[in-house]
Amino acid sequence: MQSPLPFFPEQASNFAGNVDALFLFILMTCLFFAVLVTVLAIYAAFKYRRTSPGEVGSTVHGNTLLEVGWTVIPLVIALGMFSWGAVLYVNYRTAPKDTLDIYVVGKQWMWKLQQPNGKREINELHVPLNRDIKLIMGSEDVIHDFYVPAFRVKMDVVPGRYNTMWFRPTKIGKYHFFCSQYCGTNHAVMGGYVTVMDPAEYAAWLSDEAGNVDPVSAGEKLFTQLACVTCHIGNGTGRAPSLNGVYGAKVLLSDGSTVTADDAYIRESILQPKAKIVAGYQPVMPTFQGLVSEEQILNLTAYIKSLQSQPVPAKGAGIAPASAGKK
Amino acid sequence: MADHEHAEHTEHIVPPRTYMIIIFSLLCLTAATVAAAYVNLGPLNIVVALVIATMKATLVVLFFMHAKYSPKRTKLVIMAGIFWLAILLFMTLSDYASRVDYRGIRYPMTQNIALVPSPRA
Amino acid sequence: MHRTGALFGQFETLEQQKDTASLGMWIFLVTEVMFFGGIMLAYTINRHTYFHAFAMGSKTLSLTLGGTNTVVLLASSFTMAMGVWSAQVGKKKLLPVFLTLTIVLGFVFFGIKYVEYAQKFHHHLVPGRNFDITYCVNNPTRCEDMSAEEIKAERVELEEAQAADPDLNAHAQLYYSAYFGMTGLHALHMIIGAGLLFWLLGQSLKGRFSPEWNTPVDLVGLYWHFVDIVWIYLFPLLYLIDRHN
Amino acid sequence: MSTVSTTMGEPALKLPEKHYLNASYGIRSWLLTTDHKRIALLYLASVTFFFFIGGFFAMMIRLHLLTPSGYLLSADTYNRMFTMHGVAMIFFFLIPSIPAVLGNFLIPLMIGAKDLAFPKINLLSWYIYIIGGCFTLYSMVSGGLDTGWTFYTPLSTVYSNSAVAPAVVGIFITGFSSILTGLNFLVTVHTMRAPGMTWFRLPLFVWAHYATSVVMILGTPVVAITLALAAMERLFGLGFFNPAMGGDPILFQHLFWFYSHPAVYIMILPSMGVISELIPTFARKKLFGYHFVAAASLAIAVIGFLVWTHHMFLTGQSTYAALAFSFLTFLVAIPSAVKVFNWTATLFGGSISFDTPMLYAFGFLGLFLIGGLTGLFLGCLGVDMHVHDTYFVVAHFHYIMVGGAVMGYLGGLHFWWPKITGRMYPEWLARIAALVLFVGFNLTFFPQFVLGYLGMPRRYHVYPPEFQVYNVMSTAGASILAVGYLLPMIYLTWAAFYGRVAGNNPWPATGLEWTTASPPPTENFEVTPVVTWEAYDFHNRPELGLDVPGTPSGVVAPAHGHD
Repeated sequence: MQSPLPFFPEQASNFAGNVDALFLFILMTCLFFAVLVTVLAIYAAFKYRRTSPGEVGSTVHGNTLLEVGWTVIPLVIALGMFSWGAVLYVNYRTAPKDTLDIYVVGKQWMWKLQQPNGKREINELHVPLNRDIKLIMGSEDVIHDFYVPAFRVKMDVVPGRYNTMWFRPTKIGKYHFFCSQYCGTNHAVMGGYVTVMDPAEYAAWLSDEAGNVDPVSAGEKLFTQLACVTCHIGNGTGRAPSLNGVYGAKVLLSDGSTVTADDAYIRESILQPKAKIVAGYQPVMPTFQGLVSEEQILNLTAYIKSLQSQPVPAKGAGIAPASAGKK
Repeated sequence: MADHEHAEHTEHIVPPRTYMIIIFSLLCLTAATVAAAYVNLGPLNIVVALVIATMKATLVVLFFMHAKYSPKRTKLVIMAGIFWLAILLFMTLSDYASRVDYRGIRYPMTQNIALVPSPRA
Repeated sequence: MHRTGALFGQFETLEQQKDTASLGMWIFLVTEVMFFGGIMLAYTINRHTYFHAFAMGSKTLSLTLGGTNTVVLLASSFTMAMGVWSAQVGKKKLLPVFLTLTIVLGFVFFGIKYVEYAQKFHHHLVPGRNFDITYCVNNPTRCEDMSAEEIKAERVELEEAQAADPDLNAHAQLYYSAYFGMTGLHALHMIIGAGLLFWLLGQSLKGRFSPEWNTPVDLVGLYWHFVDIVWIYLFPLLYLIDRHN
Repeated sequence: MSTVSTTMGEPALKLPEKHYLNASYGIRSWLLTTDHKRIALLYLASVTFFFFIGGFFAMMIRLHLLTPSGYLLSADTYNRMFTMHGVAMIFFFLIPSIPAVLGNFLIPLMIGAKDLAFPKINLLSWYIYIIGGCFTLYSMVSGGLDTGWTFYTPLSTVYSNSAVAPAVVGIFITGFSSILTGLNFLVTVHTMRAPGMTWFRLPLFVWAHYATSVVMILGTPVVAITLALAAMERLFGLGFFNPAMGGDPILFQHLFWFYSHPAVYIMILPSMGVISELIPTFARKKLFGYHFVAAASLAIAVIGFLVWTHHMFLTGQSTYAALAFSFLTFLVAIPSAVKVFNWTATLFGGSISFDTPMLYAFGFLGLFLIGGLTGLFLGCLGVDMHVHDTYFVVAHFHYIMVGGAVMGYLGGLHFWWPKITGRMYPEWLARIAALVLFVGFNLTFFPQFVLGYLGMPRRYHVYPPEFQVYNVMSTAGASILAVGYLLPMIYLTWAAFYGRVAGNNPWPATGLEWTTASPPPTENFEVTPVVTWEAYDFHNRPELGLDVPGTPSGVVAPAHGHD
């Protein structure tokens, strides 16, 4: 999809083209001055290099006209850059009238989003093409920042107040969004995808009730909703073991014994997490007794089962090595 | 040495009489500020309080601290301090004074927070 | 660097030395202005935002104690100025007297401040888990230092404030944070000043200061007056927010 | 190593018999010294220590980011690494580096004074720095620090589980060291100048430090109170910014950046001062537009205080305030541009040599150019929407602070090393190190501009795989850079003891500091010098032994010509 050395991210919103154009304008102006100074300096360095040890330079030491010139000309250019940027920014900070409002809540370390009809998503945002979208954002704890590089927009999400941002997606596709204000341990994994859909598809998606989804995706959703994902990170860097490939495998416990990760073990681990602790991990997981229904446990199990095919990280998986001591 | 312009400056000794007049004025101004606080002047209360406080501070700086008799350079330092304090206060306040959120509500923007449908529920 | 009499080695003349010291002190005082400026800014914004909470907090302070402290501090500034004068004109007996007076007045200030702080702790008015702006109104027996009228007046004020700001208990903590932060930092400066005064007193008793060389007295005087100025602002900002209701 | 031996059959130079280094011996004579030159060396040792601590953290960060899912460090460890890298480098290396080492050593020498105005306060400032440093080191070993060097609330005051309090206290304390240094410089420049040393005869190094000191004394107290307030929130549960009590976390950012933006100028202005010394010396020509460069330093110091919310364009500050601050940000770019133009113009008509300090000056020019110009992208509201809080910012400020400040610092160290130690460093090794640094630096940080524009946010311990190629480049560059920093440390230390004796004025240069012995005596000058010449005037200084056209030429070769 992308060249091996990409330079620009995709342009997928009304702002993207403008920001890129302004960026290129400043880039070209700066390049001009940078090349000018560099060429002059290199030229002077060779032209006026010292030829004898006692040589001195000329007595020229200033030129007021030159000084005024190189103060005023950059000033004028700088004000040009300022004005263009200001117009773009004011446009960005002033949302148009008829927007589709989506509420966004950031918390350590996940995004909760809510469509106008109440449909909720976690770390996923679906928006229709060519519609002005306004995000109304709040934070439950620290400062976060909602950033979509393909849209060229971001805005901090500050506790105690509501910040807004707007954009109009102009290209169908799936784009990364990130948290770009440092917010603690898992700042880097606090992101997801914006899916820009055809309006008709979006309408269909919006009215699609959560009830008739398959257990795997329901489980996946729960897995994020219950914040399991913040500790059970796929690549094994979390506070809890990665669940990739764990289903059906043998797990090494902290007392040295092993156990097969079957449905019963997963159920027990959700409801009584402290009963069997995986070797090398702290008993930090809270119990979900009373918080999840039996149906939800089934969905979660189905999801964990689906991770069987995922690559097992070298470290942090909790799966017993073939040679692990059997009791 | 450097800055010869100050070399001829000789120490000015403020007589005790001046100090007595100043302390008396300071005490009067203190009484005035307390009295003013009991009068309802609306938003002007804080203005009056600050004006009186500034008058008191000026008296202390000029006479107790001898700034009135100090070289120009000292006065420059004082003015620089006041100027930078003003930068800090007023430029920051300019943000707060002009902050408006998407509902047209000014800072602190937490009013009527319940109007926003909470996705947390 | 060697010292020749009162002249330190890096200087050429006493005049230059005195000039330098005084400039240094004034620049230091400017940094102090900026230091207090930061907390003043936080105070200004929070007070503007939560005026009712700040007004309520201000009313729980004792104007008598605060006013007395203002007078005490102004008086100490006066005695300090007189101390500087004594040094300048060479009244070697008078200087220790004025310095002692200044120290005594400083300690009177600390004493009154202590009474005020203790009262705030007693009344659950220190920000944190136990903070309760309604504590005295709800537990009049526990606030035995307040008369029935005072409690009654506070109840009225509290009801008005709560009507204006339903989240009063949270916002009032901002007031008390500003109160403890500002008066605490001010007191810290006073403690440093008192330490310097003790040192000056010791030196003056040894007769170290003369009309030719009294720079330390002058500089400590400048510092002490600055601390006074801070209080000149703190007093109306903390004690006199909304007294007329 | 010592291939650069005395040439042309000159008699070998000797160190003066008595100088500040051998004036007295023993640990007490160093720890209780009030000699600004010795205090400068104490600072040199301590900032170097913190530089290598910060450098170690930087290497860990770069190694970790070699792969998208970063197997080297856990998330928490990574966050501690980048935070402590920032804290060590900014508060304990960059801010004190040039002022407290070179400034401390040179300002009295340059203005013809016996010492700074307040020698004891100078020593005190070093002790304060060390105490603050100990607190911060304690926080690093007792749980680390994971708030980012910016300490944004409420993460730092309420949510972080790391040792925030000791670090904040440490930085608070160190701030006073910076204040005292600035105060000392200001007063010294005002009252301690030698006869004839008028304001407009001052070297631009002194002007730059004057401007820096203004920033130090006016800005540092604000960050001190800000951190004090944050510490009160964290330790005593008071509330100033805490949103749970209705406070505004953005207020913390206002107060923090009121200092921390001008702090960037604390780091870069002294470096500009060094460059303003190097270029005239190695071009043997008066600096072009002396008055304008001096005024530019002051303008940067003043306007630099009016731009701080450009770090906060996307925090939800008011649109109007953002416009005003963006406008002022573009204004502050102008004096920097004026300086660059004047430096370049100085080269024309000069007699340019390529000694190591000059290579650093050229390096500075190139890197500062890129760093400064990329600041325009960030100051521009429309582009900042996209690149704010991405690697673009990281690349930009490293170009300014490492490319600018550190290149200037190293250039200055090489230039004045013969004055500080009396001995010359190995020239060719130094030139190679300068080139290695330049290449390594660009390879490390240039790819980060691209990463930033592609949208990689800062402070990520894992990242999407499409960003990997640039991260690999950056890490490769960082390893070259590490070599580039180790080399000068090794050969400068070696040269301090075994280098060739340099003589009083080996370059030759025009400053007052070069008229005294190398190393200088404790009182700096045998007799108080009287200044009769303008700064950087090579033509009316016969004692430099240069071939000035129109005067009887070539009397003697320069005091110690090499190359």
